Amino acid sequence: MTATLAPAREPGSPAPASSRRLAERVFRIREFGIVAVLIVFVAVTAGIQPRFLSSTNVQFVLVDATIYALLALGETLVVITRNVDLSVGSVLGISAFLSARLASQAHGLPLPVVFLAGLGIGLGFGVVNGLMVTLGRVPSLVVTLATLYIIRGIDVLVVGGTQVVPSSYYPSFLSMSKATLAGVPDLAIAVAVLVALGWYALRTFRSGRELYAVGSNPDAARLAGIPTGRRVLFAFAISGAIAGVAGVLWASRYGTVDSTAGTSYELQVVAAVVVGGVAIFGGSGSVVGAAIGALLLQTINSALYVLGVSPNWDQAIAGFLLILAIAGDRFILVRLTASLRRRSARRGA
Amino acid sequence: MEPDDVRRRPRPALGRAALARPFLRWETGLVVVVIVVAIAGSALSPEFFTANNLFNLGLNTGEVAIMALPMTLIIITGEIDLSVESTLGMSSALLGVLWADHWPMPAIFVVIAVVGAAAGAVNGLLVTRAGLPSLAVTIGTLALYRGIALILLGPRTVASFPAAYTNAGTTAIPHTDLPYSIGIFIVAAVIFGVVLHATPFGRSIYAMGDNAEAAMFSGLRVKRVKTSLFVISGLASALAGVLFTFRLNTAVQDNGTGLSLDVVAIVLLAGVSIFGGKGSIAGVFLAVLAFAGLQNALLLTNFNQEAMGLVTGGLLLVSVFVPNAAMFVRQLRRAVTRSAPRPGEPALSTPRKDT
Amino acid sequence: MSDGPGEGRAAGAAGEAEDAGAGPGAGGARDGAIPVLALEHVSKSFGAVRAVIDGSIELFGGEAHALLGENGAGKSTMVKMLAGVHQPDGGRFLINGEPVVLGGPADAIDAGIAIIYQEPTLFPDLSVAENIFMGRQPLRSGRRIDSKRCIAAADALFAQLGVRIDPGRISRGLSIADQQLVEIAKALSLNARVIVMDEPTAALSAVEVARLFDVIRALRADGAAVLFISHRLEEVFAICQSVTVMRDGRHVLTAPLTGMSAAELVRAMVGRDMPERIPGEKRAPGEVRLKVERLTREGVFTDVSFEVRAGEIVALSGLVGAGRSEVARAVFGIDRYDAGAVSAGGRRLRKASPTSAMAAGIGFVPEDRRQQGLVMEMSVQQNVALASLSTLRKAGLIRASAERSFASDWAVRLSVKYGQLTDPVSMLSGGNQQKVVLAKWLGRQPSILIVDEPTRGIDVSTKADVHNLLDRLAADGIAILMISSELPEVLRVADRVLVMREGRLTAAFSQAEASAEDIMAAATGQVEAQAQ
Amino acid sequence: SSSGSSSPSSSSSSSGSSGSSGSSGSSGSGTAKSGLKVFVIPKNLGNPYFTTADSKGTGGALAAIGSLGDTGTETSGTAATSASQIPAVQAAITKGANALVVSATDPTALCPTLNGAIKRKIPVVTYDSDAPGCRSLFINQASTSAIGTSEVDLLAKEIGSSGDIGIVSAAASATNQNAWIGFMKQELTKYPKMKLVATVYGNDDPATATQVTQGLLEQYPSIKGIISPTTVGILAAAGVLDSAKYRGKVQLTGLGTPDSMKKYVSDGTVKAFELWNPANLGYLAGYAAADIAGGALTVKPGATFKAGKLGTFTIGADNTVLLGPPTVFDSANIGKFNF
Ligand SMILES: Nc1ncnc2c1ncn2[C@@H]1O[C@H](COP(=O)(O)OP(=O)(O)OP(=O)(O)O)[C@@H](O)[C@H]1O
Ligand SMILES: Nc1ncnc2c1ncn2[C@@H]1O[C@H](COP(=O)(O)OP(=O)(O)OP(=O)(O)O)[C@@H](O)[C@H]1O
Ligand SMILES: [Mg+2]
Ligand SMILES: [Mg+2]
Repeated sequence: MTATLAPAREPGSPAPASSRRLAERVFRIREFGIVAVLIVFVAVTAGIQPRFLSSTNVQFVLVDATIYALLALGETLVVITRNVDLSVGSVLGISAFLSARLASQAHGLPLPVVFLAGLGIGLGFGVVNGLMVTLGRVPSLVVTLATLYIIRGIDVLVVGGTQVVPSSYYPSFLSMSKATLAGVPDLAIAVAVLVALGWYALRTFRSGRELYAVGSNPDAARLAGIPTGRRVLFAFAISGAIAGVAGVLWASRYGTVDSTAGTSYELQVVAAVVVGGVAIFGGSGSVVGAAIGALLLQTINSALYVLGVSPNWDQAIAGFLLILAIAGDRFILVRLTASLRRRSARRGA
Repeated sequence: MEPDDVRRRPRPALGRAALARPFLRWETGLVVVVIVVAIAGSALSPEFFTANNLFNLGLNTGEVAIMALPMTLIIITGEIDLSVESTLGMSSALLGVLWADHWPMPAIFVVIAVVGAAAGAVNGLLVTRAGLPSLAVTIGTLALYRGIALILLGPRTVASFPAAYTNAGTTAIPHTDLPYSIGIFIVAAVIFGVVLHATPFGRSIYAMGDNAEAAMFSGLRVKRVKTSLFVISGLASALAGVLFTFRLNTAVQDNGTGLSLDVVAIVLLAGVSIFGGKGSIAGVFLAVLAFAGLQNALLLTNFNQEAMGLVTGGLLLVSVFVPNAAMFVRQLRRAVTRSAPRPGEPALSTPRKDT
Repeated sequence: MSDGPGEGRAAGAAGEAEDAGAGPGAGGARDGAIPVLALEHVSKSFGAVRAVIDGSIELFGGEAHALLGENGAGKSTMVKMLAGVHQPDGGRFLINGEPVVLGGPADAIDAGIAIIYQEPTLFPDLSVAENIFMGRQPLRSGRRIDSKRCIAAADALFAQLGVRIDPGRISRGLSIADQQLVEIAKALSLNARVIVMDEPTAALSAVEVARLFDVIRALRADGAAVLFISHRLEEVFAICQSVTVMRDGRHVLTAPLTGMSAAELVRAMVGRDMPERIPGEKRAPGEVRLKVERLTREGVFTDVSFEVRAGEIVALSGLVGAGRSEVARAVFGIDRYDAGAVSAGGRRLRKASPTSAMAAGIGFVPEDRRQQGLVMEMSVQQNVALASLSTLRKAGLIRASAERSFASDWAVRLSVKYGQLTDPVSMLSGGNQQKVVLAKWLGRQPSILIVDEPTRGIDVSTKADVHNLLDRLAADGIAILMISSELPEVLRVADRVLVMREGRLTAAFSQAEASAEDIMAAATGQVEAQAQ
Repeated sequence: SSSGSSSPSSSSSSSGSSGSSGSSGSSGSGTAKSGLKVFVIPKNLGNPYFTTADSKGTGGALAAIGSLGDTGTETSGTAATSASQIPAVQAAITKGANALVVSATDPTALCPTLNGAIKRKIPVVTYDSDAPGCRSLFINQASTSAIGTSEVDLLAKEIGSSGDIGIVSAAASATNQNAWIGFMKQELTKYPKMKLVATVYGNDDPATATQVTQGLLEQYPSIKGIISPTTVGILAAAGVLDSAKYRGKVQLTGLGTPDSMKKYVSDGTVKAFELWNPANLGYLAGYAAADIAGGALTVKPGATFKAGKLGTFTIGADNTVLLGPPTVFDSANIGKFNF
């Protein structure tokens, strides 16, 4: 099920270097595929409704997408290790509420402190998830399905049927998600930088590569002396911390926070990660792909609203497009593999 | 090879298969959980063991229980179906629309069965023929099928179902205290149990869950079996949709929202491995009892219903942790002591420095 | 290797033995030298299974030491104790004479112990180079991985092994042999003082084996200690200086190899004499059972045509990666083919349908038993019965008693060693797992049997059993297509030998005219022998 | 007390008012049975609107029930669906409820269960969302037509009775919302230059409501005004309009709580909106339920009763009690309210 290229060895291949370059090119196309889908989709939408590309709308879409892209970044780390974190929506919810309450009750507080609070809350839950998965040897889907319910339960008890409303914050808390730099939301820039850093780290540091190794073959990773438990724990901790930060952004973005914030985000995030080409059974994929996947899904949502598609239809269309995106990605991959095999055959002959 | 070549080394008996042992332990654990829930329920509320309450308990659980059966088989093959709640919603919407259009009930049932099977087939074919991960596919159809329900029904509510049918949704099977949905579940559980545990079809489900490639190399029809399981899941969800609609006497587009994860939670509680290859129908039966009993008992107390998730999640965690508790403690202790140098150990085996 | 290219090897073996006699570590006494690595009277149990009861082994620098034993004797378990994967239940682990405790594989790596496990342990999604250097990648400034140096180093290792594998490709889809070679490269890259090789040659053909031996000699010259496990005794004589034999989890003997005969070793391993080959009464081959016509899968194999007759054993020989397994997979319907046709018993088979192949009486023992042959979590009994369930049912239900007697019957016939029929097959040793796969297919009583590397990882006496079994099956009129990378096996068993090179059939020999030289020549492309 | 132009009661069915008609009725709480169990079952738990309506601290339903010496319990499901509400109703009956106070998620679905309660002589008082035909009494927060018409009138005043307008509703299937929107469309016929271009659904989820409002504005740049008859929707819409691009150019009104909207009223994003007092609604429902269960009140059109701090109410036709006209909040009065 893992969509990976396995170019056949070319009998009598000229030099390994050239086939390597070919393989590299294909891998790059892998992310290009998602980008292409995104571009086509934006072009079609803008063709029908040019205001889709208006600066306000682009800003709105980018800000909405950053929250998902951020969650997808953390989720990717976990999925790469052959695990899954279904608790991100609940963690986002409780962090959103607590940080919102902080921002509305302690007006003198500098913004970074609010972020640290959100990050700390998320980190705590992430570590708990990670410990149960690594030390308890319980499948992560089970653990995080349980903590999805439990953290939401805690949230509900903490919130107690109240809500935090925009009127109560100090103004910079709300305006932070609206600030822009050269027309691009500050948040989008910050998240793009984070994603780029994550991408670079996963490629260039041993511990990053070891995350892939753990997901690709956990037993082999153990035999290779990789501290698998620590790596998995790390992935969960980061995923939790990121969900915590995303909660702060969520509160700033939408203003009103009650106990339902972030409900069912987990499936959206997993979908974004898969659309972004991250293998759901671990070992391959990139955070850039996942972030673009998140952007694509948000763009689809937003486009349907902007196009004024009947609210009776938009969910079906969104679901259909999601399947189309996954299937299209797979189709391109299969075709590429086949053509590579044929090409090597012709060259070998 | 001659018989005298036989050199079976005698070994101490291992008792029953090591494979079967964790199952037995799991199910014994579930029996204990069910008993504890029953005792706690009756201690917390004298109404717990009244026929009326047990009937309500069953009534509110029937649809989820029915959907849990095919979900069990699907998870044993290593796949998952998150779209069941939307198939339920789609079936409910179809029932409402067609009934409002004055179709005869039997014709409606046929259409619903066909659509349910088709919904499952779409999932199955995307997974087996297109080779897409089921988790992703069924997140997509979760939205798609709910969307179709919305297209069919829009904001409408259809309610005027004939009393003969809605009564079946809210009354007991004659001469029993069982709601119809639970009756259906019990019969289906027996059938699923026999199929899973005693037929070649069931055996192939376990085989492909553990090693799909080896199953294919053994001539098992992996794709066909998986597709058929998704179809069965679609059919069961459609049936659950009909029962749901008649029970509430309402067809609205959001019927059943949020049930998929409940179904998955029950199946996992039953000890079915999310990685495939392990699980039993008896476990599912017990898990349904535990899950429903606990929810009902809490409803009868003044427990804050909002925090129900705490209990659902907690039950899931406890059930997976109790068998592992000893190991967890050992691991934890080891992780703690590892940071300190172990006494009497040569320098050679110092922990590897990480990057 | 008994003859053919084995001659050269036999000469080499003699030379080695002489080396050994003169070498510092040779001989039983070893003159009080301290072993770099030693296990003393170790034991290891898994639940009720006592895998190693009393094992001892000593490794010396500059020496290649063989560990021999039947399937299930406990060799791999010893290896895993050396690797830090398992902690011994009892006994001592000594490094340079000092007792140590290894907390895990990382500790073993730090202690300078490199392991090639019996089953490849690769990361399928990562590049070959990363597989080799995982956790130890060369770094540049800022602790960043230097991927250029990583690839270059991998290239150098492959050059040393004389193989051509692209270090930049991902390792998913590597053939078993290539996986094994990557494992060898990985172990070499550690520059370890001790290298443990658990059946490294099981999947390799003669050319790669020869290169590997060159490498082992170089390692020895550098003073490394090598532990070498193999079921091919001729290899042991060719490369090792001393030997330890285990039987049923116990140490039997440790001795220098000089002056030992193969028969003595076998006796030590099995406690009796090696079974003779019972020459089956050869009958004239019957009607054509399997007919493959111009089969082509683009980029993998081209224009492959051959026939297998009833009562005939046809061997498909060639170098690793020649595409033999791919042909077998296409015939059995696992893979699609682009052109050509397959018919069995006169009926044309549907493309990509194992069920259709099975219905036509084909059985297929695949090369990778863990991935393709077995369902590891299932019991021995369930694995044996897996392909025959349709014959074991009554009224749609599996009859437990029929399944049990079916499985025990076949397990006995193939002398599978197991605790209980209900034990998971993962508890069996590698060779016994292979027998379970054989039992699974023989249980279907096929009229055509395709066996891909049927004796990979099988011990000498069992191998002889398997060869006798194949003879007897052929005598019973079954058509057999055997893929094997082991030339002696091919020469010993086959009635006809087909040779593949780079996806094409390049030669065909009858048993009479087949010689190791000719087969190797056709496999490597030195001559283009004409097909018959 | 209200400024603004709401037309208090155009519906004829209900005649209750919060005045003090000092009438008869058997309102003495001391004389009737007390110590009864009254269950308050909102659409769902964790919903701030219902938390205000039900809580003791806000002076809602539980406060009223407690003041009569009875035991009030709030219970429901966590999702606003009948499938999650019905088990709570069943459990309340099983636990021996003497009266039920219910806001029906879906009347048709709930009716069989509620009728079961009535059959057992358990009075059912609905509030916020009615279940016609299967309740004893309905406490109507405001007349449906009044809400619909008054919001259109409010917006018309703000945009000079001309221009395109949109509606940000809750769920597409919400009965309340659809009824109000129906009356809005009717009222719009009085303003020929105002055109309703689209109704979008935010599902009472802040994120969705924000996104659909954005989509609405991008799709129809000509929009001059938005009505959002839901407290979640109006907040989200205000958040979107809270930017230099839209402030003052697109007007927003609807139903909102004064506490949550203070920021937007003071910065000029929103001029005026309205709402009844949810705590008073809950208080009245709780009070009536306890009274009926205690035998202090017999439900029949024309009967009057005194509901503690709220004064006297009269049961109208169809056994309905109207809470009173909604309050319109603007910059002048919003500081005085605290809910
Ligand atoms: N993890 C395990 N759990 C239970 N039993 C095991 C386990 N590993 C090995 N065994 C058992 O221990 C015995 C020794 O196995 P081992 O793998 O060491 O044999 P071996 O000598 O390497 O055989 P082969 O030549 O077939 O590889 C076998 O009977 C095997 O079934
Ligand atoms: N799934 C795959 N994807 C891509 N290439 C593959 C795949 N499987 C095998 N190959 C390549 O195809 C070629 C033929 O492999 P195959 O295993 O058929 O060779 P073989 O002659 O059977 O060798 P062996 O001795 O290992 O069995 C090899 O170069 C191998 O790397
Ligand atoms: Mg072994
Ligand atoms: Mg092969």
